[in-house]
Amino acid sequence: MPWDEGLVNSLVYDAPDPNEGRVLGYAQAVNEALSLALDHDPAVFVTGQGVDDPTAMFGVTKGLQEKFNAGRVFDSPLSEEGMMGICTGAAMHGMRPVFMHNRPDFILLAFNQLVTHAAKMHYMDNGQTTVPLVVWAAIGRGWGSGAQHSQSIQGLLLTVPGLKIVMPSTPYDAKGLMLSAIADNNPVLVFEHRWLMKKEGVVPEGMYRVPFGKGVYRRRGKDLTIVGASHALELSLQAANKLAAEGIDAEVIDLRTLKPLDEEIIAASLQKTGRLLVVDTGWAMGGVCAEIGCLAAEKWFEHLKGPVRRIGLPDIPHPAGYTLEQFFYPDVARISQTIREMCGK
Amino acid sequence: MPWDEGLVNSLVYDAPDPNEGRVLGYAQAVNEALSLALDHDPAVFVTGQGVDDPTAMFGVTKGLQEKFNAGRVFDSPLSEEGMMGICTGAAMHGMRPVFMHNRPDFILLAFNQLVTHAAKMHYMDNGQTTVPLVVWAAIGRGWGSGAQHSQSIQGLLLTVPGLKIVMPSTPYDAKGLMLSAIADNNPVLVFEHRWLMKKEGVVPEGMYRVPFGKGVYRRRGKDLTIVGASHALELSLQAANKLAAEGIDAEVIDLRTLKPLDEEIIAASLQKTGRLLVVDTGWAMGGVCAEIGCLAAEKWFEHLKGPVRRIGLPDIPHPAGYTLEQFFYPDVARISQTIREMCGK
Amino acid sequence: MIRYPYQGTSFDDWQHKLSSYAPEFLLKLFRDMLRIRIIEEEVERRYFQDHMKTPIHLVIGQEATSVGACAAMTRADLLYASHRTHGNYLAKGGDLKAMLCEFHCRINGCTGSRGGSMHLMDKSVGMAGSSAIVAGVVPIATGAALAAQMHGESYVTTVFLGDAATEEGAVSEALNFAALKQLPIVYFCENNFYSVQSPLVTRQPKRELYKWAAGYGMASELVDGTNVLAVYETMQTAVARAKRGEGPTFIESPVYRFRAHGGAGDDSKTGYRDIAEREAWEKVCPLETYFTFLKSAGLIDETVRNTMAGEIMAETMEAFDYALASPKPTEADLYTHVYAD
Amino acid sequence: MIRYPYQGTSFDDWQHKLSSYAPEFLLKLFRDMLRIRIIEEEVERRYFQDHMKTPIHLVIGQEATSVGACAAMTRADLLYASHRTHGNYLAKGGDLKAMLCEFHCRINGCTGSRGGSMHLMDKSVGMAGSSAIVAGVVPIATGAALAAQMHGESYVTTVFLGDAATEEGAVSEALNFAALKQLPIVYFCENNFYSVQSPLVTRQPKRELYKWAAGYGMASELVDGTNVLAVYETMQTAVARAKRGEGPTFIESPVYRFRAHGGAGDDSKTGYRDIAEREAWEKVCPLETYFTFLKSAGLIDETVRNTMAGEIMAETMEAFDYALASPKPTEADLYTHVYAD
Ligand SMILES: Cc1ncc(C[n+]2csc(CCOP(=O)(O)OP(=O)(O)O)c2C)c(N)n1
Ligand SMILES: Cc1ncc(C[n+]2csc(CCOP(=O)(O)OP(=O)(O)O)c2C)c(N)n1
Ligand SMILES: [Mg+2]
Ligand SMILES: [Mg+2]
Repeated sequence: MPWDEGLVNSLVYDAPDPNEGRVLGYAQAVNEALSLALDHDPAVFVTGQGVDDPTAMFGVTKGLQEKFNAGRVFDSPLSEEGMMGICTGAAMHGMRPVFMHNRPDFILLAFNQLVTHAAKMHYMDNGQTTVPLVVWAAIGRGWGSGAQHSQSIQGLLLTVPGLKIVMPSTPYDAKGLMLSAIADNNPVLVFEHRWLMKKEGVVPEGMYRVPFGKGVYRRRGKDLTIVGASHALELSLQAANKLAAEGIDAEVIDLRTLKPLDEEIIAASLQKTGRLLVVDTGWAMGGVCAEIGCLAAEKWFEHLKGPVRRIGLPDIPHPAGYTLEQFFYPDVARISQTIREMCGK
Repeated sequence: MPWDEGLVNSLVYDAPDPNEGRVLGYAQAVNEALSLALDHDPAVFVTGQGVDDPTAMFGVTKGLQEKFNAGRVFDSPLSEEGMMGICTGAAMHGMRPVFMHNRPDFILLAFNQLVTHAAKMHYMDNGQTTVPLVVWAAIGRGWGSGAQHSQSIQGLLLTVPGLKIVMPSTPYDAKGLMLSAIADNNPVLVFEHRWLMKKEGVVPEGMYRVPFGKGVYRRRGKDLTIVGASHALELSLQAANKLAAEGIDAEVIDLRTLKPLDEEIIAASLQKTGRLLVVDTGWAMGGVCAEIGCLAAEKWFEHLKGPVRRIGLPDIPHPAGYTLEQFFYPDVARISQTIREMCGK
Repeated sequence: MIRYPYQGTSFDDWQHKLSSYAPEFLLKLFRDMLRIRIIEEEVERRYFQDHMKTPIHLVIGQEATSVGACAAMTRADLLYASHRTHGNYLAKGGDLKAMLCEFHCRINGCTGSRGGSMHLMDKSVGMAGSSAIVAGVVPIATGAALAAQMHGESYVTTVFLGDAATEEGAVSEALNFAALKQLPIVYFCENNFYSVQSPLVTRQPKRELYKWAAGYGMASELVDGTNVLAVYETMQTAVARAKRGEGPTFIESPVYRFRAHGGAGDDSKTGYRDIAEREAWEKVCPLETYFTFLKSAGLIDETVRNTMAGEIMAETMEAFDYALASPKPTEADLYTHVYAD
Repeated sequence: MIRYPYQGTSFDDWQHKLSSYAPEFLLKLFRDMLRIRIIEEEVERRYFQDHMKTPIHLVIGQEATSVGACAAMTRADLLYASHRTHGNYLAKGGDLKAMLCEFHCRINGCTGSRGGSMHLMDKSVGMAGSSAIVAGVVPIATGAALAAQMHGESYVTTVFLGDAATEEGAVSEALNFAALKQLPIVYFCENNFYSVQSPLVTRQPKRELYKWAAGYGMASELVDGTNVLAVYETMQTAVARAKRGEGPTFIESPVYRFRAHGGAGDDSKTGYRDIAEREAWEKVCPLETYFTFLKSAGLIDETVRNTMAGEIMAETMEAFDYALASPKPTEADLYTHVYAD
């Protein structure tokens, strides 16, 4: 079995209610989005290492080359920086590339093109060109992914103007946000999480777009506000649901996109709860948690009833072995414990 | 005149008091540190594009090749990623490289080697090797440096474990922190600021080290705490000194190093003032300001009397023309205005 | 010591080719080079007045490459430039006023004062862009060529790069991809032997650049960058190859910059290169050798040249006046185009 | 369809060279290859038991390159590996127990469970490191060679890389620098024609890799990666060149992996490569062709081989038992070595 497939298969999520609509896996939802976008607009193309191979980016690109031909869905050389520039150039000249990576770690090779070119072109050109580029990657975790295959890089990129950052948590969002990303005229980073790839959910057929900058309540509550995205939010939601039995009523907000950030939904919730827990899949220091925690101190200070807390990764590289990973990654138990502390229980 | 030389020459700083010791320019102070380090340890070498040319990295590497020969002070090909890896490898095998860049922007080309290799080697190897590597760059500003030659990247790197980040404000610190950086057994980023290069200060001769993780008070006060480093701190200090005349008594803390961060000095000051202004040369969103602002909300919430404020750059790429730059960069007047607001004046 | 001697043969043996060109074309090449030279010299002369607060990288001495290359391209073809943009921009048909407004940081600069001299860009004439990051546009230009291929459009993309740019891994990655996909692109490498003040010898092993590029499985040529006709012909072949769908070409073109890497004046006296080296190359100045060549064929004389120069000077002065009188951006201008709608 | 046929001549015409080698040496090469094969097969067999939670990249079929290369190196010489580390680690003298402990995520793994299979490292035997980032160690190894040159030390650094690694710009940058400085390094490129499931044809233009490398102005060789003696001899020349201070060598070595890119078993049935291709290469299995070669020279027979296999199997079993009985890290172990003192 390739790599962490067994592990991802073994994860258990709440089953969706099939009465609410068609149930689809997360990877299939992204696959459907790509397929619709390719069908809808001849300018869209998909590239990345192995997008046309049998494993097909965790299944996300399965069947696309057969359906849309090798001109529009094609393998890429191992040249992350070069290909990021090539996709940027193609985007500046009428194409809408989707550039896919197995891991966000590989995007670090392309920071010059991403940060200093793609993100800035439209501004530097005074609006003459646009860069409708989607950069996709799946955050790794577990099974020895280790320090070089597990990095969440949204915390490095949040500070960069010109970029948008998308981190879906559900199959519904994964599809709708991907369709929005491809339709967007700016460079958009879509970070999925390996552990969500087989999660199932209700996903409408056909085109729909989930707007950027609009968070969503995953749980309503009054005792504290938990905000985050992707797998970190999923874990927090599980913790929050469990804690209801202990009389803790948490509000859980899925931000969906980190840039643009839905400040309003956080502000509204904080006004009610006065307590903020920020969660992220990346390092807690200096990243997404820091930005949102700082916003609270800056803009919503008057609502705060107690210190802000953040749950991300410790300031340590990711270890490889599961024997160390268990101490490294926050889990539902640790998130629960933090919530209890925040609520004085 | 090369590029922004005229502009940098025209900047005015408070003159140091020559009775306090030998007065030296900032660039000369770094030069002296490099010279001492090269002299002191045969493992030290200096490389980077043009380190041996007549302009000598703003003068920072002037005369070093003549003094220590072309084997130890040598020009580099235009290969930032490759050279970062080469310096990392050399550091793992007994050398202490100082890898210099005209601009931090160029380090973005080397993020894979810096973030995914240099920063993690020691951890991944379980301590078998160390990476005593210094990466130096001068932040640009003004005279058309623009979006691709003015970036402050400390905000992108703060989140990365394994790195240290140094941002001196004075000639004294520039020398002492450089000597500490070279002596350190970890990858250390030293970010200077182009506008400080000709600032003068009292600089002792010979070897001395300014420790990492120890901030310093540049001004004592009781009304609010201003923290930051490098040129942003310099501007804030100018603002604070002016505002004394208006009866505002600001405490100004120069962090010197952002990673490790001197949390104690900030906490102690906040306990007194209850008000925090964080300043940085980078974008305000998601970077250094965010981390420190979040820390306040997380660890020092009880001390806070009002919202935290941050002054960095707006969420916009750097424009090139001075005609736009004047609106883009915070200046003493804008910093003063923020301070007044925070103090209710 | 002359480290990098001129190794070409200038216009020797080119006489017999003259008849295959229309005289107007030959004169236009001269005029285009002269125009760049005059404009650059005027930019240089005024640089110390401090109205142009932008880093400049003059192309004085390197006019033949821009002019020869652009003569082989149509307006629909795309040109990408490095930081050394001025010659590329003017040769591609860029608007002089828009360029000078950009240098003067005015709102009607070709990129509204956002890009400055290192980021000249004008979509309407196929000046596709440039980057202040060495080699930054090389992959981007390759992407433009990919777009042409995917759209079935016939434009060819040419990207200028310096000798030092070839040291960047991204260039290697771009060449690999272009050769793999047989993209309609020309990599035009101006080898002026220096990167800022660093000579080739401190940066690259001994080997010929155009042979290195051939290792990527693409057509690769060496052409004398002081000979505008040679550049033109080599480019024509490359552009035609691209238009036929036969893939990319790498062109190495030895040239010499007569001025400092950046800013006004020459800096050879600082010692990184021998003044004698510059002087030796000035003897094969692309403008003067071509003038002599045309003159010996009876196609031009000093009077014609002076008339041209006068016209160009008038145009230049008018453009400077225009730039100086142009409005500066307001604060509101800072905030537009951060994101596209 | 066989896309990438074997193009070598195996051990044809090698008979006459046998006399120049000590029989013990020849048998040691065989034993080292056999050892890697047996250990890899045992790792593979046990992979589904789920005790080794680490991504593995088996070298079954590629044993001759590791063994031949390391035979030409001393313990003081350094070896850097890609993600495909096992053969490199074992051939360089790495500790089998430490390797299996690492696979089992135990504290006494060679990197204490921090690195896993893709980051095997053991300073004491000159296994200098590896990276899970393709081409990641290529510049780093080049830096190790620079350190040797600067220190005046005589060790040679060899870095293994795959065919796909050559697409990374950083490799181009490293080759340029190594050739510029004439560094004592060998770039050993195992060309197994695939990157995960992507064939060369979708990633690189048609041209020979070793000729491309020659474009950097360095010695460059092509050697049959199924022939352990050929690998050894080519490496010997390269190592000697480096030790003489005559600079780097690039070696392209065509090989074939008999298993999937990662994990256990072959995945050819998924269709990205033809099973017939693998089968064709299995006919020139580096282990079996060498066995036949030695046997025909009367240097080995099945009995000797079986004895060897038995010893190796016993060693392997003991090492697995050791790993399974080894302690796991505790929480405190997570926090050490983030920074060096
Ligand atoms: C990635 C990067 N590294 C360094 C620089 C600084 N720099 C600006 S221009 C230049 C010289 C480039 O030389 P070359 O490519 O030969 O072009 P030339 O200036 O000779 O035309 C350098 C090193 C930069 N702008 N970008
Ligand atoms: C920079 C980077 N990009 C992509 C990957 C994913 N990846 C891991 S191994 C591999 C294949 C590399 O092929 P090659 O270099 O030929 O070595 P081989 O596996 O064939 O031995 C890829 C693409 C990676 N680890 N690093
Ligand atoms: Mg040059
Ligand atoms: Mg391979």
